[in-house]
Amino acid sequence: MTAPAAPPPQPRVADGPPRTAGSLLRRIWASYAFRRIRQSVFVIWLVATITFLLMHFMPGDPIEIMAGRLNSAGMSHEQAVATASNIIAYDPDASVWLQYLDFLKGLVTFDLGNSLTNPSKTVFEHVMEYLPWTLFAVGAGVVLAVVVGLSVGMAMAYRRGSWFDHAMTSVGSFLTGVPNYILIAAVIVVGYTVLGVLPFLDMRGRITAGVEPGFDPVFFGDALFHAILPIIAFAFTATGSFMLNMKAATTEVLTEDYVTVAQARGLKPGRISRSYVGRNAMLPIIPQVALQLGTLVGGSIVIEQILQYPGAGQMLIQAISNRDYPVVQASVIILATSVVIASLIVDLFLVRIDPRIKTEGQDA
Amino acid sequence: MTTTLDPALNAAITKPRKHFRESFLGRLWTGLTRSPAGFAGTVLVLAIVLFSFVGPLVIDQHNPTDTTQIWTSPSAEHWLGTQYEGKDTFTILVNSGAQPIWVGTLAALMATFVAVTLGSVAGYFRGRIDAVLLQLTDVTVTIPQFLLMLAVVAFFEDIPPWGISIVVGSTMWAFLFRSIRAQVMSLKEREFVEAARLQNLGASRIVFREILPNMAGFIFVNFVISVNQAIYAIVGLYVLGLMPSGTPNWGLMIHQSWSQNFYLNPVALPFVVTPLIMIVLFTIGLVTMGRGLDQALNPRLRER
Amino acid sequence: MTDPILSVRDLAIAYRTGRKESVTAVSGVDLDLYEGQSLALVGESGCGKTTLGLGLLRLLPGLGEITSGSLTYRRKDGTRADLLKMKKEQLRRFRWGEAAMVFQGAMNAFNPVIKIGDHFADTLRDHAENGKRWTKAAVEARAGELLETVRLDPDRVLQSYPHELSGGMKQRALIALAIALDPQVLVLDEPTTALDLLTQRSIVQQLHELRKKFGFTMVFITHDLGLAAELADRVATMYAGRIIETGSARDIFYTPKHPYTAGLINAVMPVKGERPALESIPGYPPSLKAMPDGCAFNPRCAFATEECKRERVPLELLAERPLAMGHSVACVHHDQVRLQRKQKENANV
Amino acid sequence: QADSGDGGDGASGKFVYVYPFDVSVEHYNAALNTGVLLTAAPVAELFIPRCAILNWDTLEWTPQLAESVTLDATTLTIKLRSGIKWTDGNAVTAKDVVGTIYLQKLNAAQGTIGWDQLVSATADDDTTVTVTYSEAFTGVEHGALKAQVLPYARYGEWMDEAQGLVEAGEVQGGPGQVALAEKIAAEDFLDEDFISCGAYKFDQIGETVITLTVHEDGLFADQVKFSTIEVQKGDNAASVQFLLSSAVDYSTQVLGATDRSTIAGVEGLKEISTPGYDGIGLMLNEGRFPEFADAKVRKALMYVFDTEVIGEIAKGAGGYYIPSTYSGLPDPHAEGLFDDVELEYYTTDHAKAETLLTEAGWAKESDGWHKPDGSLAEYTIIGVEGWTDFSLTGEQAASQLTEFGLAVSYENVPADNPWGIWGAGDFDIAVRQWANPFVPYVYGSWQMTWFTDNSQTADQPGMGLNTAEVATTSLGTVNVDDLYLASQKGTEEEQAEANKTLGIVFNETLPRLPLFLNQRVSYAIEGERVKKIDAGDYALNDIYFDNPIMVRILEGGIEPV
Amino acid sequence: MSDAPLLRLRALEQVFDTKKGPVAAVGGVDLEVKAGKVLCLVGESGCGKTTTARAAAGITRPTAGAVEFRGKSLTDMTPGEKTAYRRAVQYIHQDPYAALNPTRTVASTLTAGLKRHGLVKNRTEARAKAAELLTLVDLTPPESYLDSYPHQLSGGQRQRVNVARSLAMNPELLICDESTSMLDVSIRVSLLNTLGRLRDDLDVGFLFITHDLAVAKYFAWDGEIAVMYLGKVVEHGPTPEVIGNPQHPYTKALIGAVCEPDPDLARANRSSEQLRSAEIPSLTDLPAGCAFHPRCPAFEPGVCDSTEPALEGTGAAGGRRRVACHIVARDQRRESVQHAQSRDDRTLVLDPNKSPGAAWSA
Ligand SMILES: Nc1ncnc2c1ncn2[C@@H]1O[C@H](COP(=O)(O)OP(=O)(O)OP(=O)(O)O)[C@@H](O)[C@H]1O
Ligand SMILES: Nc1ncnc2c1ncn2[C@@H]1O[C@H](COP(=O)(O)OP(=O)(O)OP(=O)(O)O)[C@@H](O)[C@H]1O
Ligand SMILES: [Mg+2]
Ligand SMILES: [Mg+2]
Ligand code: NI
Repeated sequence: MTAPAAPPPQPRVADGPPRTAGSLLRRIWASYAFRRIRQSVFVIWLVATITFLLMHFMPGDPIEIMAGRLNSAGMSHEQAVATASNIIAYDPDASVWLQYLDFLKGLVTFDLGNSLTNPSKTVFEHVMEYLPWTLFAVGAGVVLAVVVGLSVGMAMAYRRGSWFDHAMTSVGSFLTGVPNYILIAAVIVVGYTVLGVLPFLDMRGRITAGVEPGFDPVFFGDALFHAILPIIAFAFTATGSFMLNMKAATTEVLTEDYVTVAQARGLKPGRISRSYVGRNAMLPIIPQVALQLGTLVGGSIVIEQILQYPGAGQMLIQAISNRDYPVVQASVIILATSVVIASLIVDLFLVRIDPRIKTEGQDA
Repeated sequence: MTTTLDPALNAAITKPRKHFRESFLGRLWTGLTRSPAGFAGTVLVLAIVLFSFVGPLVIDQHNPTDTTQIWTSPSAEHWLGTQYEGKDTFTILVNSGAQPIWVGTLAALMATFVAVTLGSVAGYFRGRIDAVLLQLTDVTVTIPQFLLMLAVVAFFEDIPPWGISIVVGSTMWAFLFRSIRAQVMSLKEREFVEAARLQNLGASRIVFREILPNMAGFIFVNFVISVNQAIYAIVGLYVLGLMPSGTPNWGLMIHQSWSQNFYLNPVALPFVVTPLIMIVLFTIGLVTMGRGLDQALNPRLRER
Repeated sequence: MTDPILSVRDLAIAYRTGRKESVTAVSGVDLDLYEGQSLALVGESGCGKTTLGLGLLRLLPGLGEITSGSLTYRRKDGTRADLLKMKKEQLRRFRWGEAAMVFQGAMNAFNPVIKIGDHFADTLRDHAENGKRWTKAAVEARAGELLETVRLDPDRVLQSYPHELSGGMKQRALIALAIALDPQVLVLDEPTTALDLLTQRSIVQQLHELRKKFGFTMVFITHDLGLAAELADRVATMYAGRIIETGSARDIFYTPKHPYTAGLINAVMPVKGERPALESIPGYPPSLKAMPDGCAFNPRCAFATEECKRERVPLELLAERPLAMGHSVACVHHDQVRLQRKQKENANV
Repeated sequence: QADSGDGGDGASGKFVYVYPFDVSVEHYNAALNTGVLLTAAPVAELFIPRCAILNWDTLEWTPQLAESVTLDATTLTIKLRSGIKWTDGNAVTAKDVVGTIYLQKLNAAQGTIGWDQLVSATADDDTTVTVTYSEAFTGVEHGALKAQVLPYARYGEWMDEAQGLVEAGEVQGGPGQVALAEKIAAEDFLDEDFISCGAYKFDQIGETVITLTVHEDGLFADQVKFSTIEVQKGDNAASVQFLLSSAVDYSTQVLGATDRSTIAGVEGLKEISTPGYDGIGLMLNEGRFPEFADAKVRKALMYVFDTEVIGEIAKGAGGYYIPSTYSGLPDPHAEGLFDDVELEYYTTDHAKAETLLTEAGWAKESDGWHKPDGSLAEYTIIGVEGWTDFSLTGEQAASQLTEFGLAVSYENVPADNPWGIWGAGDFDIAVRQWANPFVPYVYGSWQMTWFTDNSQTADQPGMGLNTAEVATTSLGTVNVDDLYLASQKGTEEEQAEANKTLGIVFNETLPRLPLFLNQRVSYAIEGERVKKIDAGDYALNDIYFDNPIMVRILEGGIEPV
Repeated sequence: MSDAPLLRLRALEQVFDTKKGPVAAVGGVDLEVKAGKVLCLVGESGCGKTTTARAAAGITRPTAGAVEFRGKSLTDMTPGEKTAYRRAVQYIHQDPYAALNPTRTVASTLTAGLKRHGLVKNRTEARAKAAELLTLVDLTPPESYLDSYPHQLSGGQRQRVNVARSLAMNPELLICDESTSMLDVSIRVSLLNTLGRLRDDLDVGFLFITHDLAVAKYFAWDGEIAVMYLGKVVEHGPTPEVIGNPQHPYTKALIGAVCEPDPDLARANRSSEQLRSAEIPSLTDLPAGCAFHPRCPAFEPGVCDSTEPALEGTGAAGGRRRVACHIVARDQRRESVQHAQSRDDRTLVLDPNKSPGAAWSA
């Protein structure tokens, strides 16, 4: 046995590739971003156009609708039409194409005009009267769902096969399966009609009589009181799917070698479940959270109808039945844009917490 | 190599070709019946389907308005009491299931069919069709489902039920399309597909005989889920009061309960709750059935 | 050197596969690990090597459990501990502090979302003696030292995410991490399988050096007999969940006594020298769910007799050697077993 | 709006009313006819008064802002009360009234009685307004007297512009009017206080509750007995809940039968029934189905219905009544008119229906009734989704016809645009109102019966009635268009004659199948905050258009406990 | 058996466009496979073995160079010839399970191609043929496998089914990409023996890819070995020559790194030479000159890092040996000049009992 020869000095690994290509990379990256943005804009345009066409091909124009309503509320037919056309700045005889061009111009200049039925407000002002309430409820619902869903989901994965897991899996699939509006309707029937413990009628609307909006706890408490049912309703489906997905993700992560290794390393259980299991299991959930936000806002229509919560969903349905074109278009565009932006934000956020994507992104 | 028939090989030739248990239907059947959950789900679904489709043939359809019988409590004669017109609530409930179920199933069938065909084509051939279809799904996904349905429903004022199926189906295909496409794309890269290509088996055979059977479980489970979702979309349209309503159905009952405040009135409880219960039961049935199927058909769970 | 550092008696491990079903992946294992020794666990895929390795550290996944047997361990301070009776916290301290494991497929041993440096920090902090606080600088110093011993550049590696390192670098970093708490026992489960030949070589080299430097006891799991020959003082062959032969490396490689071990060695292709005609063991390993009666190897065994089909013999000590190097085999026909190929008779002392 | 003083002599207590307002879309621009804060609600009488209110029983004017009103053929003289002030401190003067009248005149549709004939309005002095009309018409003064008077201080600029335009001959739809309308529509005054001159003024405007307090210089501020009027936001469901908990004193929400049974036991609940001046009937599309043009067929259908059951289902007990004349007129209007003629009275009589159909050439076969041309008669009745009484009526009517052997199904159309559907003639049979609560004169009913939803243009064929030539058995062919005109113009005798003829024509030809008449039911709770609530002399008033309870509050006839 | 090569790769190049830049996975490979002969391609992971094989099988189209089958370039083939080529050249994947459709039985997997190409007349015949194929790959009795699904078979059995499937096409050339590396040692030997029988009995040529030198040596003993490094063949020659007397430093390192299943030999080996660097250069950023020079123990500045060595014949083994190394080439020249002189101490000869490191550390 010969003495081992002194190993030749191991060359230290250089500090990554030379950075000279940096500006080029950045340019490529920029162009990738550009492509994404261009694609998103295209989608938004298409969505806007489809909405425009859908709305304009719906029978009845805003004047006719308002006139009909005034008519059945007491005005003579002629007077109703006159009143409606006094209020609504809409020319039913204008060509759809001219209107479309106008609309496109509005899109480009971010000025979609005023609400037809409420002409003193721009559509954005109009939408903003409602949207925040829905966003509040949906946001709180999703936060609730994330907190409950992720923790329960993780607990399920940890106790896979236990009665807790079985029970929660059933609950989860039940929540995901049954539409949230049915669930919340059932909650109301049981809580209000049968048991009489849920002050449902007081909970309708946004705030209670006499409470004035402002930055004070009374207002927030009251707003929360009114939003509780919507929040729960929005949380229902999301909680179920987060639970199940989190369980699946955690189960998968739990089989990953690095978790076994972490256990073998004798790390404290809390640390393992936090920075080894939790962090990795959450990665696939995050895009779903964004997706849920979009779906929930889109699906707020029925919930708000059932719960009598005057948010974006109610506004949208109102605007559609009034044929308030600008408002509908604006809402859809806002919705579409926020879905697109949400997915962008998720991408960025994922980069922050998943280092693997970052390098891919840079390479991309 | 010649194909002279070695007598020893005769034994091999005469062997049965395929066991029922190993066929897709067989696996479907075992999947549904083996696990208690899958079995229970299937029974539940079948029960509600029977209730809604056979029930109307069995029970007395004569259900007259009777102003002396408005909102009576459940009794031997009226199992679920009567409703606001004095009609028998149970009879109404029996008649209310068929439409949502068949319309939902039809919608899911159409969505699944479109998604599977387009998804396989897009995933397998990629290229321009894929780009176009993908963009289309982007758009479909971004437009709020209810807006689309609402506009179409308003446009065709008295839309027939199958028309609703089309509308609902067309809002649902996109998600399914994407997952099918993704699956096809990943399956396409699998080595057995490459092996089939190397044997020149032909694109259509590869897509439909090599790739799709591997997704059969996935497709079927998704179909079950789609039925569920389609029913909700339809019921949702009714709940919103956007549908021309003639035939009784669950959604209409819920709509009436809400728009006419029946839910405030304890006497009206059977009328208010039963459609909710039916929907919830049907969902539980479909979901557990789906889970049972998933376990039976998901290759990942099966391979072990 | 008479008191084994790790002593396994009649160990059985089962995996639950259904509500009431389970498969026994490892059964009746007796094994003594002596200080400073390096033991190779060899056998075909699925024979229970990993399961046994995990069992030694009580690291079995959720569905696996030790169904019988005993597992005792001699601590650094000389006291003996029953691993199966350890409480959670004790067990946690035992792991990595006393016995560390380098896993099969080290590619995934690191949490992809945290830096290598943080892995070191986590380990050091969670095993800190009472009151000791690992500051960032202290962690860096210690980790740097460890990485240097496996010839990695600490400055870069500590700041890297796992995916930024090559497979070999990751494997080395994991080995560095494994010795961070100066464990007595190191279990290595196929540490080089996924690596290239040249990388594999350099890791083997490094293991030799580390062992020389730190003197830990080593259990080396592999299906590659070459590696076993390279690294092991003692070899244990596993078949269908049992250890069927143990002995010094030379005993096993030059005079295997179990037909399966012999078959395995017969099937190994040497690179150097002439091309021998190789023979495979006929048939396939049994499924855990359908174990043959008697000796599990009997359906594939050329020497199998009725007796083999009926009864399974326990490990029997053959050659009287120092306690740590005894040669035992579980086969009644061990005296008939010969290597087909003439194996370097000159070396066969 | 700081001072919420105690108002008139010893005004105290609170009167709570419930109304479904939505402040997020409402504005404070009273010159716009819709969407103004509460101005379309019955409670508007309390803060934004008119010159006079009509007593529907006597058809006489009860002066409000006016001290007196006199109509002398074509000259209307309005004498305003003095001493009444706007909430901004200005006195209410003739200028305000005149300006309001011009704004209304300009924006009124052409062909509207009362505005078309209006020639000028002048302020003779601070309290006297003279309105001149070109022609004498029944109810010509209605528009001017019932306009909600707006403050010149705020709307003066538009008023003047409107006056200028009217004087220049501009009419609704002309360029000047459109420009002005747009200008008006673009203003919401949300940043400013609402200026009113009623007994009450806005105190707090919240999302769900609006409170009014006594406006001391306002009209009748000295008479009213409540210091606060509270308007709770609430739809039907909320009204039920409020009533159940005695949280409101008065609700004009139309509640369904279920709701009514829910609240029946509430202590102190009082149902105030007033005639609705309208009813629900069926509209047959003659344009689509020529067989409907045969009066025998219409009569036959009418004999099929059990209108009691339909009314019971659709409206519940107390919510409807069966017309006694089937003349097309709501009963209070028909009183005495048909004393000397025998009108056909339609009660359920299937035998008669069969005879009539057979006479019309129809035949009953195993699958149902076949039309004279041999084809099976199949129809769909449409109601409106969410308009509960409509849909229930339609459903009942369809099932009764089906029971009779006609293949009739029922369907709801979405509520967003039923007018479009009716106007376009896109139906077989539609549930629709008949008679008219909005115009308290007889001719209003004829308008509804023959002309509304019957545009007779190519793209809006409506019901397809040919009103120029209506064939009757007793009167031969009559021209309903001419008769309708005569019912509004001319001497009282001429009008009465025309109305009588039209009533007979209606009874014989049934241009609508009148099923029942609405009874307006509103709900009050006595004893909680309010001593006693009753409509007094105004029992026949419509609750929406000249709400009796509001008039009584202004008169001081309703007081706190 | 004719001398004309069955398959010839001519200056085969495959460059992938990736986001990091072009990746020259294969940079000019010249190789040929003869009927009934084995060409074994060995090398480290990522050196381009699979890429070469896939180009040879016609799965991918090379970016430069040509794949010739029986002297005809793939790009010049008529559709008919192409079909014939597809049938004659079969590819066997590494992962025996992934290459089988989990939803099809063995019989249906085996007969799909037969039916499609009209090689059988009816079902019975197809089944008979399938049974015959299974016998050919030692899966007997065939009837116990015909109706099995892949998940019911063990790894070795699955790989045999894969082989049987390719045999169904009556192939002349089998391309095996690491086809045995997923299998256990004992099973590996038996499969290799089966393949060897096919080679000898059916005269099938093999392009056999492995990273395991022992397997290469065992299977290609009568054939040739080509050693690849970073997309290039660095050494090529008859198997016994290359294994027994490697010339290129890379080949030497590879052989030196093998762990022999022999404890004594292993002990002797322990102090073997270290490469200068453990890191394999990235394909996107190949070093100038000889791609191996940053790791090469025989590296000479100014020579190895300036020009790329060509794959030249060394004259040994009847001219069938080729090596791409400046140093070897130089020594060769020197040797031919100083014919009678003793060997330069830099000459690299491997004594099986002596660690190569000992030689190099001089
Ligand atoms: N979680 C599990 N559930 C059920 N069976 C398992 C599980 N893990 C392993 N097994 C089974 O236990 C047996 C032993 O597995 P183990 O991983 O210990 O084998 P191994 O010798 O390490 O194989 P390899 O060489 O492939 O790593 C195998 O038959 C395997 O199928
Ligand atoms: N489609 C592709 N696009 C980009 N790069 C590729 C592609 N396929 C292979 N490569 C790259 O080409 C190089 C050679 O790959 P190849 O798979 O041929 O190596 P190999 O020798 O077969 O390796 P292994 O032993 O790991 O199978 C690798 O660096 C790989 O990353
Ligand atoms: Mg293992
Ligand atoms: Mg490869
Ligand atoms: Ni290997």
